[in-house]
Amino acid sequence: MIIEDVLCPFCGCLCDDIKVEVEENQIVGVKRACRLGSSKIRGHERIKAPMIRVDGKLVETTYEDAYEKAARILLNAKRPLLYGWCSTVCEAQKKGVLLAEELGAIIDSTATVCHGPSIIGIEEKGLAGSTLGQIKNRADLIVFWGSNPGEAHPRHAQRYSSNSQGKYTPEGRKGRKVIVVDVRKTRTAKNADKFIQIRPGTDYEIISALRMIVAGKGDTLPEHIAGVSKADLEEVAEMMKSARFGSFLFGLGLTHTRGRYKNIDNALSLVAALNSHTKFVVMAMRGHYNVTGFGQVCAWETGFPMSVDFSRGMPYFNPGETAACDVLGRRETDAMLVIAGDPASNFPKTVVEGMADIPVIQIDPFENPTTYLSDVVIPSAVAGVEVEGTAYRMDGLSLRMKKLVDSEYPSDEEILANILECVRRLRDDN
Amino acid sequence: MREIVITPLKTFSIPIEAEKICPNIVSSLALKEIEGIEVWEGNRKMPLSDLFRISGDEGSTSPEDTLISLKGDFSRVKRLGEKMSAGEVVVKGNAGMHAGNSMTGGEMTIKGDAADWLGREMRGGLITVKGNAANYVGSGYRGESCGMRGGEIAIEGSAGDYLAEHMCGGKIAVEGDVGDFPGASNRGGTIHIGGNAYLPGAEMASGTIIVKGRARVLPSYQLEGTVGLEGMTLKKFLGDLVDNGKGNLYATSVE
Amino acid sequence: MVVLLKTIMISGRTLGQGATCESKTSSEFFKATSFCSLSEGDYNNLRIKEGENVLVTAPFGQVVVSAQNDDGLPPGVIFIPMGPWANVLVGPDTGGCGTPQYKGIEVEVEATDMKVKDVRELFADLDKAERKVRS
Amino acid sequence: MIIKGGTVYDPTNGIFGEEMDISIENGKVVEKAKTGDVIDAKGLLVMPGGVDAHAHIAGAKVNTGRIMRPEDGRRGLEPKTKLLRPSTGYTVPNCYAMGYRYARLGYTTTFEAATPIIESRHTHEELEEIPIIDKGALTLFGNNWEVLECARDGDIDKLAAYISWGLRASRGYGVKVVNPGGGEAWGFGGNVTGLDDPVPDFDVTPREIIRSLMKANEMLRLPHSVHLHTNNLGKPGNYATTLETLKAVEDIASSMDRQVLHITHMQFSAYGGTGWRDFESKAPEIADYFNKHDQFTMDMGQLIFGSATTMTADAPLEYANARLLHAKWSNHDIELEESSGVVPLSYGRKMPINAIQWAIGLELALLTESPWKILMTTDHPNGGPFVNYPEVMTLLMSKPKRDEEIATLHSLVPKRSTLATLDRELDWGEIAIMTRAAPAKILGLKDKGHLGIGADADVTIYNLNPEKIDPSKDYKKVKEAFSLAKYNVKGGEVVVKDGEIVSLPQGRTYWVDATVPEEHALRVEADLVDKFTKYYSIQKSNYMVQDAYVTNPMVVKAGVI
Repeated sequence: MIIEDVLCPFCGCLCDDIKVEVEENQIVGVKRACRLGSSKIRGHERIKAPMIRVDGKLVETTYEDAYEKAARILLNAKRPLLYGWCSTVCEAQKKGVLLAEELGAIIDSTATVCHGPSIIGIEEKGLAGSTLGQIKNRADLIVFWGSNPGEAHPRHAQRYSSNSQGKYTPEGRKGRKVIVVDVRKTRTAKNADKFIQIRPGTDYEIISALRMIVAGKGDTLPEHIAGVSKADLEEVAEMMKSARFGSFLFGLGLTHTRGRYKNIDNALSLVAALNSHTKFVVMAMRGHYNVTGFGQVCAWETGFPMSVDFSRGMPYFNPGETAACDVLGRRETDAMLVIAGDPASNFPKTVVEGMADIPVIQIDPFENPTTYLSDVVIPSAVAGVEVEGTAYRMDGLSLRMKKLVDSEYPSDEEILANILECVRRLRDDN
Repeated sequence: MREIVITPLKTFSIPIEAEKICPNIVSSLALKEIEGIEVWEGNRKMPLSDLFRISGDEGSTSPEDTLISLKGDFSRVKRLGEKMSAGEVVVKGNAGMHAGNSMTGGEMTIKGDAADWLGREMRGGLITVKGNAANYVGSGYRGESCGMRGGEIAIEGSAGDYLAEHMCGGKIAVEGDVGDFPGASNRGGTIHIGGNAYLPGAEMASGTIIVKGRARVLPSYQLEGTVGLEGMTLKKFLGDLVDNGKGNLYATSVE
Repeated sequence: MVVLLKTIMISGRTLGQGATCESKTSSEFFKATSFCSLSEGDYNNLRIKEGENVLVTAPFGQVVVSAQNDDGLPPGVIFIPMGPWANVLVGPDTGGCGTPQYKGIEVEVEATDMKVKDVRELFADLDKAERKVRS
Repeated sequence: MIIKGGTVYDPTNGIFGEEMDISIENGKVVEKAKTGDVIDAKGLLVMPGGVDAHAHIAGAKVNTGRIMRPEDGRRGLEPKTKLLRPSTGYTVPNCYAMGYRYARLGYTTTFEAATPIIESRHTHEELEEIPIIDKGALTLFGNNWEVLECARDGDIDKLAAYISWGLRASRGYGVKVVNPGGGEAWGFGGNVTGLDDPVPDFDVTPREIIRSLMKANEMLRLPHSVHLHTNNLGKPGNYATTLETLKAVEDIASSMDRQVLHITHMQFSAYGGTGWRDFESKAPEIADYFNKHDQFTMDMGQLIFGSATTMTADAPLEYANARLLHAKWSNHDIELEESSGVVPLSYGRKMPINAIQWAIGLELALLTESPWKILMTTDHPNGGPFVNYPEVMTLLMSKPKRDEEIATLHSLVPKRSTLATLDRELDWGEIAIMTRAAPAKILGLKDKGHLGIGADADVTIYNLNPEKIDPSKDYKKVKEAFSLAKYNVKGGEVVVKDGEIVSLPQGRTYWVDATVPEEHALRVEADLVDKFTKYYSIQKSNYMVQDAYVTNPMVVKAGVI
C-alpha cells in the first residue's frame, strides 16, 4: 500500500509530499524524502520495554510500574524540569503543559538550545515573516545568514527558497540571487551568488553596518567592518534594496554565537528597515519538525513560548533563569523528565553533569546518551510515523501528521496521561 | 533604627523566592510574625522560619526606620527587597537574582556578589555591591521598553552582559569591566564603566555611557572628537546611528 | 615537537549527523559526529595524516576526535558536528538568555595518539550504570 | 432549572424590564421546566448571555501577540486552582483566561474575527482550548487569489462555490474581508489607495471584490453578511472611503432577514482630516448615513486607554503604525491568501489622536439611533481588551461619566468631536440589544441573544436592580456589576456564581456548510488543483481542517437552492 502526501517528522521544513510504501505494517519504501527524513521514517532500533534502574542497572519492568515510579519521582521533587518536546506532536505537548501545571514544574523545550535567542529577539522587535509559499512565489533574493540548509534542511531550497518556482518566480534559481553570510564556506555557500565570510562573533557589527548603509549613512563607516570590506557590504545592501521581494533566513550561526539574541534583534531591525525600500521577510530556520509547535502550544496555554516555571502555580517566564540549561547548569533542579529530546547529547557536558546527580525519566522510542543517565525509561511510539497529530512548520503553518503503521508502543500523549493520572492519584492518597 | 537579622538555616540548592524580605513588609511585624511570612522553595510554600533564623529587635516601626540584615549566603535567595520604598537591606554575603527588583527608595547594600537582574526596573533608591554583579543589572523584564528609570546602582567589582538594557533613567556605575552590550537600547540615564566594555550602547536612543577602559565600539557610532572628563582624555562618539540615536558614548581607547 | 594550535571551535548540523541522530549508539553516528574539520593550512601545520586524531582542549573540557580537512574553513576556525563530542568543549554559561554558546569557543588543538572514545565511553563518568548510585 | 422573578431584558422578544421566570431544560429555554434547581433572581437584572461578534481570540495573530509580548503575559496573572488553569495576559490572555474572563462578564458566545483558510487549523486548536463559551471564526476572503480572479471575471457562481469550499476547508462561519486587494498588494510591499485602485497583477479593484463577495454571500444565503474592514482603515480622511464603499453596494439586496453588509470596528473608519494634524471625527456623517439606511450594520471598535495589541489582516496599516510609533512589528504574509500584522501600542489620554479616537467610538454609538445597527465591541485587542466592556457600557449609559472622562483627556476632544455635546444615555434595553440581541441577529444565530422558547439557555444575571439603580449617577456600581456576573448560565449549566467560575463545559464551534451546484464546485476544484500544483507550498490533501480539530461542532446549513 502506498500512502501519499505523508508529512516528514524530521526537520522544520515539514515536507508534506512524501510517499511511503507499507506492507504488512512495515515501512518498505520512502520516496521524495531527503536522506534525513528517509532515515527517520524507515526507523531505527528501538528501546524494547520500559526499564527502571536497580543497583545501577536498567532492568525491564511493566508500563504501570514505570508510570508509578515516574510519578513518585516527580511528586517528590521541589523543582522538577520537564524537557524536550520538539520531536513529538502538539497533542503530547498540551498534555505536558498540563502535567507541568499539576506538578508546579518547569517546562522547557529544545528551542532554548537552538532558536531560543531568536524568540527573545522577537520579544524585542517582533518578526516580519511570511509563510514559505510566499517566498517560493515571490522572492527574487534569498539571504542565508548563519544557516546551512544544504545540510540541515536539504529540501528547503527546492521546495521553498532558492530553487523553488512559483507565480512570480517561474525561472526558479535562475531568476534569483542568493547571498550567504557565514564563518565558513558551507555546502549552501558554494551555491551562492555572493558569499560574505565573516569572523565568528562579529555578526552584530556587520548587521549594524548594513543598517547604516541601507539608511544612507554608509559614508561614516570605516573601510573594513570586523574584517569585511565596506564595498562588499555596500554590494549586499544594494542587492537587498533592489530586490522585489527579499527573504532573510537565519540559522544557529546567529543564535549560537557571541551576541546571541542581540544578533537576531539587529537582524529583525534590518529587515524592518528594508521594508521602507522594498518587500523583505525574515524567518528562523527551525530544526526539529515540531519545535515551532511547542512554542505555539506553550504560548496559547501559558502565555509564553518556552522556559515556563509553574513553581508558584502560575506561569513565570525568564530564559536565563528558567531555561533547562540554566537550572541544570546551576544544579537548581531535583528531578527531570525528558521527552522527545536528547539533552545528554545536545547540552554542554558541563550541564549534563547536572543530570547525573538527580533522578531522570526518559520517554523516547530510541536509546541515546540520555538513557545512560535515566532512572526510568519509557519507550514510546514514533510520532508522525506511528501516531497522528499536529505539527507546526518553521513558518508557523500547522499540518496534521499521519499515522503510517500500528505500534506496540503507547504514544507520548498516552504515556503522559498515565503519569498525570498516577500523580493525581498518589497526591490524593496523601 | 530597628534591625531584623535573617540567617539561612542551610545551604540552598533549590532557589528560594523571598520577595517578602523587604522593609515595607516586615517593618510593622513582630519577630514571631516575620517567622510566619511566606516564602517559596521551588514549588513548596513555607513559613520563613522553616528556612531561616530570625532575630533582632522586637517592635513595630515604619519602613524608613527598618534595617534588614541578611547574614550568610543568600546567593540562591531571589527577589530580596523587591518593591522596597524605604529603609535599608544589607546582605552580608552574596545576593540571589532580582535583588532590589522594582525598588523605588531606600538603600540596599550587598557585601558579596549579586546575581542576575540586580535592580531590575528600579525606580529609585540606592543599591551598592561590594563584589561583582552578573547579567542584566538595571535592565527591564523581557519585552518591556523600559528598564531602570531612576535611582542609583554602584558596583565596586565587575558586571556581566546586558548591563542597563533598556535603561530609561537613573545612574549605574561599575568600577571594573562589564560584559557584552552594556546600555543596549537605552533611552536615558548614565552609565559609568571603570574598566572595559564590548559593544556599548547598541541602539542607544539617548543617554550617556562612559567607558574608562577599552571599548569595542560599533561601526554605527560616529567619532565627534576628544573631550576632557574627570582628568582623562576621552573619545566622544554619537550614536547609535542605526536608529538615529542621540546618545553620548565616551571611551578612552577603542579596539 | 608538538604543535599547539589556538583556534575557534564552532559546531553545527551536518547531513551525516542528521541522518544518524536518532540512532546515537550506532557506528554511523560515531563516524558522523566524532571528527573535527580544519582548514588545509591548520591541518598541515599539525603534521597529521588523514584520519589521525587530535586532542581539542577548551576551558571546560577536552576531547579526542579524528581530524579531516575542509577547504571551506578559514585558518583558525575548526568545525565539529553538533553532538556529544563537540559538547564536551562547550561551557555551561547561558549568557543570561538560556542558551549556551555552541559556536566561537576558544580551543587548542594538538595531534594525539589517544583514541577517540565511543559514545558510551564518552559518558562513562556520568553513566549511572557505572556510578552504581541512586536509590 | 428555573431562574425566578428576575427583571428580564430580552429585546428580541419585546421584553424590556419585566419580572418573569426563565425555565430551562436540556440546555434550552422552555415553557415550563419540570424539575431542577431554582435560582432566585428577584430584583436582579437578567439578560441573555452576551454575544461578541468581533474579537481576535484565537489563531496565529493572537499567538504572535503573546510570543512577542512577554511583558503583557505577566499582567493579569492568576494561579491555577482546583478547577481552573492559570490565567496570564491582559491584551493577549492565554486561552483559559479568555474563556474565564468572558464568562465572568456574562458572555457566552464570541466569534473570532479573522482566520486565513490555510491557518485555520491553528485557529481551531486555540478555539478548542478556550473553555465555556461558544465560538465561531470568520474566514478571510478579501485578498485570496481565487477570489480576486473570480471577481475580475465577474464569475459569481464560481466565487460562491469557492466560498463554500473555503468555509468547509476552514470550518469557518462567514465571509470576512479586510482591506480588499491591499493584502495582496502588500505581498510586494504595496497597498491599494481606494475603491478603484486596481490590485497589482490581478486587474481587479476593491470595489469589484467587495461587490462580488457580497453577491456570492447572498447567493449562498449565508447566515451572516459580508463582514468588512474597509480600505484605508486607520487613516485620516478615511470616512470618505467608508461612505463611498456603502454607496457602492446600496443596490445589493440581502437574501435573508438581516443586514447585507456589516462594517466592523467603525471607529477606525470614521476619520476626517487631511493628516494627523487636522485629524477629526466624522462620526456624525457616518451615523447619519446609517440612520438613513437600514441594510447596513456596524460595530464600535471602541478605544480603551492603556495597553493594546493591534492585530489585523491589514498588514500595510500595521507597518505604518510600527514606523510611526517606533513600536515592535510583526508581519505575516500568507501565500495566495492574505497578509497580517501585529503591533503593540499604548493609547494615551493626553495624546490628541487617541483621545479623539476614543470619542469617535462613543459618538458613533450615541448618534446612531437604532442600537440594532451598532454593536458594542473594542475590536479586542485592537482598541483594547474585551475585559473593558463594562467600562464602555457605563460610558454609553452615563453622561456624567463621559464628562468626567473628557475632563482628563487632551483638550482637542471637544473641538474635534461632538461627544461633549451629546446628552443621550442608553438604557438597559439598548445595552441588551448592543451586546446580546443585535450581535446574535447580525451573525444570524437564531438561538442566541434572546430568551424565547427554544433559545439556547445562555442567561446572565447581574447584581443590579434596574428598577432602583440610576446608571447615569451610579455608573460605578453598574460597572462593578457588569464586570462580574452574579450568575452566568451557559447551555443550562451554571458556569459563574457570584463572579466565580464554577464549571467548565466545552463550548460549541459554529461553522457553515453551504452547498453549491456541482458544476461550479468542479470548476473550483480544477482551479485548486492548478494552484496547489504550482503555487501552494503544501499539498491539497493536507490543507483542509480535519474533523479532529472541531470536536463539538454546530454546523449551520446554507447554500444555493
